[in-house]
Amino acid sequence: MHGFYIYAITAILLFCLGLWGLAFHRNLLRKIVALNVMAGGVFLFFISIANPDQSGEVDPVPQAMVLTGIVVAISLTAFALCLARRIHEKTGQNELDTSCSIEDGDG
Amino acid sequence: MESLLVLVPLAAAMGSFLAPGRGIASWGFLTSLAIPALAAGTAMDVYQHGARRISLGGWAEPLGIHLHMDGLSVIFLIMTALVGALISIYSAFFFKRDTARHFWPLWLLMWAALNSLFMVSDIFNAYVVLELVTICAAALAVLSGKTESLQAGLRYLMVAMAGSLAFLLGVGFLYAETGMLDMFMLSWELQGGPVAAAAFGLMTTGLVMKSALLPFHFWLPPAHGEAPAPVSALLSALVIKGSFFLLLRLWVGVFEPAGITSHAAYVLGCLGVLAVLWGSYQALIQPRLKLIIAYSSVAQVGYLFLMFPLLCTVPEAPWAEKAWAGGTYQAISHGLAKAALFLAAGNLILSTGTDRIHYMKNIASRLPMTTFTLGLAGISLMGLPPSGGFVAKWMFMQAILESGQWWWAVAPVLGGLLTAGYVFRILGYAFLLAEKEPRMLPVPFVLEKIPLILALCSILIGFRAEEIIFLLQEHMLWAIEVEGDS
Amino acid sequence: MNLNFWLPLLVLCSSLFAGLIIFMLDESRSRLRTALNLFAAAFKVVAVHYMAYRLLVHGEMHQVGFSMGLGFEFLIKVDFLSLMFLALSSNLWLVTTLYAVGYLEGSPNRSRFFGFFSLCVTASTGIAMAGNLITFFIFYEFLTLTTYPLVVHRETRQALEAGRNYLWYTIGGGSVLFVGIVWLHVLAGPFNFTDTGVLEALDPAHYSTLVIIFALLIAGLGVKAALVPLHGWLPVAMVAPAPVSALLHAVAVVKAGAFGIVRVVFDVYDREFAAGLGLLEPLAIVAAVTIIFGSVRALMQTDLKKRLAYSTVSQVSYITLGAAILAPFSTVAAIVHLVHQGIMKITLFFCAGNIAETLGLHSVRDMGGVGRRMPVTAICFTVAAFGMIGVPPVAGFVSKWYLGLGGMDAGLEWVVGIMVLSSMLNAAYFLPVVKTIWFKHAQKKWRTKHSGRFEAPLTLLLPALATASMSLLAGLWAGWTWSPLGIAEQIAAGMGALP
Amino acid sequence: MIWVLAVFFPLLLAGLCLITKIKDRYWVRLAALGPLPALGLAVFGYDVPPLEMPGFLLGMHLGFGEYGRYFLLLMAMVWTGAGLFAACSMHNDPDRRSYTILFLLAMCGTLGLAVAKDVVTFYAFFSLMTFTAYSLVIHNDTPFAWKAGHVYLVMAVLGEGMLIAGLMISVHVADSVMFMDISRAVAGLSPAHPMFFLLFAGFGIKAGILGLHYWLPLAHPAAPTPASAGLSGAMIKAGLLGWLYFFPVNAASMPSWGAFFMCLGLLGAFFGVLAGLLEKDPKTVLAYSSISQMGLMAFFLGLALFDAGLAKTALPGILMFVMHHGLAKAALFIGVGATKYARGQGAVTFLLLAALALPALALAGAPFTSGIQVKYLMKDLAAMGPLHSVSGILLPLSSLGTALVMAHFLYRILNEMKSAENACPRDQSLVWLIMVAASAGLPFIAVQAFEVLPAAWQADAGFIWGGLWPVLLGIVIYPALKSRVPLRAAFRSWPDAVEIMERTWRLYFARWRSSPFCHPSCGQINFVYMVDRYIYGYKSMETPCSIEFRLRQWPVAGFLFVVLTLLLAGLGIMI
Repeated sequence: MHGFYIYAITAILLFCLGLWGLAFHRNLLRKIVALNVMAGGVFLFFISIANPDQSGEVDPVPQAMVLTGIVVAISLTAFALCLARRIHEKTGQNELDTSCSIEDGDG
Repeated sequence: MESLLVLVPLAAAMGSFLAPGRGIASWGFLTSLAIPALAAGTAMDVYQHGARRISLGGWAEPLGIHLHMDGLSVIFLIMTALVGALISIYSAFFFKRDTARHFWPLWLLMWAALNSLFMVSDIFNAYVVLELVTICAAALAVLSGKTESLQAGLRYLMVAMAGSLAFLLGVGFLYAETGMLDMFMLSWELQGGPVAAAAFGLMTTGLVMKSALLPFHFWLPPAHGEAPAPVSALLSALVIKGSFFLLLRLWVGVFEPAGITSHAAYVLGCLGVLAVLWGSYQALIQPRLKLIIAYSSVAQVGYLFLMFPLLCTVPEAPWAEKAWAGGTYQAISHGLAKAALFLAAGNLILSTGTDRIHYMKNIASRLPMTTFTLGLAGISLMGLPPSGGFVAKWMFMQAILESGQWWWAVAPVLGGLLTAGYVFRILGYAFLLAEKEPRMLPVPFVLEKIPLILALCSILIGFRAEEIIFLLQEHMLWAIEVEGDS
Repeated sequence: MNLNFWLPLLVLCSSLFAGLIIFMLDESRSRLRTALNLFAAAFKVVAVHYMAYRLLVHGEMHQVGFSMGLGFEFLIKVDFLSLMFLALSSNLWLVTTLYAVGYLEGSPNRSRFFGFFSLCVTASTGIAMAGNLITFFIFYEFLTLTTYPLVVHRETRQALEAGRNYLWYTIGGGSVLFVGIVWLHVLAGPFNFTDTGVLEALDPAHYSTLVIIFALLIAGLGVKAALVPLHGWLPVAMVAPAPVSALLHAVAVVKAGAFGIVRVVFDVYDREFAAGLGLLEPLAIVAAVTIIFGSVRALMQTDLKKRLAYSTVSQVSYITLGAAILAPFSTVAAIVHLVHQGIMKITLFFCAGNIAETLGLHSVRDMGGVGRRMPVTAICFTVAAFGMIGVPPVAGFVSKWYLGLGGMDAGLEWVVGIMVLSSMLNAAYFLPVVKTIWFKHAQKKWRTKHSGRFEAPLTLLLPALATASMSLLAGLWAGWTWSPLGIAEQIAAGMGALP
Repeated sequence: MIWVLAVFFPLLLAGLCLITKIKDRYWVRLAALGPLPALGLAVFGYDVPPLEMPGFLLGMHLGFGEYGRYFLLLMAMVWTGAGLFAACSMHNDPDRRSYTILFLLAMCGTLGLAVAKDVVTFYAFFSLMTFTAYSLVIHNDTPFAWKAGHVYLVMAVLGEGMLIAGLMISVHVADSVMFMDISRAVAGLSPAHPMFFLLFAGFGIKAGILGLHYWLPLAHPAAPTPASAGLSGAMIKAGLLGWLYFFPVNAASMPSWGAFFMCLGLLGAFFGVLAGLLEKDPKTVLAYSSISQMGLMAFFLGLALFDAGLAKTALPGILMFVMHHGLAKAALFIGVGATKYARGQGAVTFLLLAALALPALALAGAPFTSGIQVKYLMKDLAAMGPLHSVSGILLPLSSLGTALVMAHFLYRILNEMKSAENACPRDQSLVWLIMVAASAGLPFIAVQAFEVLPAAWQADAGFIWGGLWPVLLGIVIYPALKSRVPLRAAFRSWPDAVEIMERTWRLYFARWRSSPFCHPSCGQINFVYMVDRYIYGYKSMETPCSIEFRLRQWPVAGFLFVVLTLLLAGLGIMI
């Protein structure tokens, strides 16, 4: 039971860390990594609930889910990296543009 | 038949990916012929026999994948089929060769994912298909390859991914609490408590982010505004509805019976009202046509969230059926109308070569059909009779007044007014006489007709509300709980 | 499935289908379009009169209804009051179509114009025949939408501005009305205009809610009926072509609002009940304020059409005032003024349009000598203007007379004061126009486009002549059983007594 | 049918004149035919049954009633004369067509109101007369005519307003539109009932009662001669007729109103004399004389109203007065028109003056005229009525005043003739002489009609002297007055009420017109423009834009994510 909490709390901390990174890092690569940290946190949580009471029986369902989740996360990361590279190619920047989109009204 | 709904577009996606030749659009055509027929068949089935569950591959409850079919999913399926098919036909005439090569596999894959999302009964599978939808949608959004669209697409992707991860963490919490993933078993098993509440918060926020409800709407206007017209239509009409559908399922099916939602629903209601007002207001001041429509989506999504305080605060509320019907109707009619609007906007951009409404003068006499489409779709969005939007507004309004939570009425009333404001802002320029004859390209026949058909559909569903409401009321999610259990 | 079923549908569809076909017609096929228009209009007039004959003489009940699946019925039902509005709008549609054909001769986008024109009349026909509040609302909103393209028809910046104004106002009003209707529906369930005493049967605890609902309904309808302070769109909408103004002011829009108020007061709330709730007196006061305000504002206008617009603000509120006074005479006045105001105001707009079109004159000051150049138009204008002032034997007198008497019967003596004050203000802004037209001399050379045998194209002249004669005859033969007054008296005598 | 023909024949002629293309100069001549059916009806139709047309207006009732026949007779006679004169004098007028039409319409109005038996019909004809008369007033298109027309119109509209209010109240009180019921119902009303005030003023404007007479001395001279004859002979009597209908003359005593009428009437009588003496234009002199005479009629009416017992005798007197004054005044106006261009030379002048003098003498109450009949009757009644001591002095004085005004009038005419150049047209003179004859012949008919009247041709010396002395005195005094008393100088410093009112009105009106209240856009309440200012204003564009910008920042979004999650989870726990 004790171990479960360690894992679970670590998982949630990881999730929050990733979220923090996503929010506060401007560099795209860092953002993508932060997302992966979040994903890692979630997967860790799944792993932790597969065997909450440290007994011999391990629930296979969360593990299957983690496997699937990793696949999903990898593909998304790959795609995001692709996009980030294209943006870098086009603009030479590693950040997202956040300007106000309204130039003029028509009164 | 139900699995065909997923398999057909999936196969077509593969086909179009593997054979991206001259006839790539025929994959889309074939799918758009098949899916509406399949969806209609499923709908007839549900209409006559009630909701059903199907176990894929014969696996038993906890492990197998189940498809769940009730009135709600059927209605979303049909809406997706209709909108998807018409947009497919439009796209076949819209995209040039090289873009079509990317478009068709992505879109058909997304169609498959959407169809499965509407039938899914398992929250983890829901996560998977939702991610599938997301990745396809993000890829579609960057189809034009312009810098702005790339940035918008990436932002969308990251927000959606963060949302999905929150959802997934919530799934984990639920599984930790109950040890099961199936929504309908959860609805029996789940009790309140901190873990369930945390799962509730995470899942809701994740889905809210993906549905672009007010504070998280920032990714939507650029993503929808920069994409090519049919893609914007797909994103607005269908993709947002996917995550909203899931949210609705979870709230009504899982969290409401657990009694978690009764206070939190007000938060979503408030955000909905704010979204309606804010989105409409933003739409009112945007200079670009597609941004107007995109912000209009922000507003219309807000309407949908009014369902929650009406459905999930008081158990067994007598007005729940009306709110339920109203919200669903809003989702469908918005899907149809918004698709029509985006496609019509695509025509306008095609013809005038600009996205700025200042330059879209005198289109009323040059493109009367498109102007008419804008008007019709606008009517549905405004909720003027007789249209799908009106039915939604009527039902909503009744539920709101019956429930005594009259303050929600601000959204339909003021929102409708503001909607009229921006719709007629577009139409106003359409009627304005140009000082000098603007150069206008002709718009192909089909491209003009498809949005018109969509807009007409969004009007016409207002006339036959009876069947749809029957579908919703007689076969609502909770009506089959016993059957699902047995 | 007999004539009682088909006749209302025919009446409704005659203009609907005409409109849809006209949309599809090519711009250049003006002769076919005109023929179609006139045929549909004439057909409608005949159908309406046949229906009137069947209803009035044989007491046949015309009714069509089907369920919308939303807990209410889409009901079309013709009673006396419907008939009144129906006859007005169908007849005036015919003359206005004729007028519009002449007025828009050779201008662009006529297919669009006449298409929406027909749809607009369909909407007002639907409003007339609506059997319950929701059906009414559906047509009411339809009317809003179909008139917008007509208002912006000129495609200028002012036209656009006017259209925007019009829309914001009417859609806003529609939203408020919608809330009221839904609330009423929630409270009392679905009910039709002919069901009496539904609201009275409610739990008295709901009575305060009913007051709020009444305010919502009136505020919603008051936008179209141009009750002060909700009248702002009407003068701005003046930039529309003259036939559209005629339509807005006399046939459809403003009239629809006023008709709605009459319906709400008579058939939804029932006047005794409304009076018991203390609703009628505030309504009467609002109407009275509107009457005076509109007249005063009209006095300040130099543009003839603007003056007429404010005059409408004032005149239409007579209907509201009549509805808000609990006396048989004022009921008659409200109903009969629905018609009288229509035929008189449309005459004025036709004439103003004629003058503007033929001589290019808009300001009242420049209109000297018009009487000599265009005597028929000037005579029509004079007749209608005197009607507006309330000089017998033109129709307007009848309305005012009954309204004043009704006010006194109800113990509201101030109504007579309002009546007189308003008549004098009417005189103050109409008589100078009449004086200038007839007795002043032309100040400068006219920019005249027309050169023909008559003073103006016959299509412009005949409608004005027809409506002017109608307003004169409606006053002269007011005592006839089937005159507008006669029918209004029958309605007042047997309100809702019809099966 | 007879009624319709009699009343609407002028209308028919007007309609024909309007739509036919034949030379309009003939139509001017046909105008004289207008009143003939009415004349015939009034003379021969004493037993024609009243007409009821329920479909027409709000139910039209035509019939003689109590007073109708006399009024119809008078109006028809006056209009015949006016029409004949118009036929002779207007055929070269550039606007003769419209003049003819409006002349006929005004004629129709006066004829109709004389025989109307219900309120609505009465009012319809009354307003027809009122508004068409305006066009007659401004017909000459001179600045003076426009001014006169303006004053006339403003007062007429005010009058119509008060009238319609009063009529509505009366119908409400009586619950019937018939005059018969109304006169019965008003008898029971308190004299302070607002209806009386409204109707007094409404009809008073038309009747030119003192205080409401401003339009009269302007409008009558401004109009062309035939129209002046019609206005003065017929139209102002309509006001009196209205009073007769709506005050309970025969049915009840109303001392307060009676005394009020009497006082106001006497004041008006003297005011008219004084003001008339100050004027130069013969038509204006006549107009003031009309005010004076209407004052006397009001006095008469007041007597009848004061005491119902006197009414039986007073009513025929009033009717007689109406006819007497109408005919004489019409004859005088037509005379002015006929002699306007006449070159005065010797015998012709004398003859013309003599002919003019006849109706003038009648007005002054000379023996052997209708005037003396009225005067004697009035004197007898006044002696029985209240204030008999005062009125015993004032009535003869008013006769003297009338004589003076008439002398003044003849003097002014003489002056005019001196400066004239043309000969008097023969046909015009003929018409005029017919009118003079009608006026002179009135006593013979009148004695037949009203038995209370004394005969005009009595050989009784006292009777003759009673009529003669004011006239003689007037003739004697007038030259002295003219040369010795600088009347004009004495009264020039008196402010002219109309002038003052007009000046004040102009001042304030101009100020009002130029004030921001009168700008066409004042009071414009337009919510759309108000909302626009908020939506599209610079400030309101900035703030939302910056909010949107903030929301797009990742840290903000992350923060909101956490807040929403915690909020929802927290609320989820709270059950």
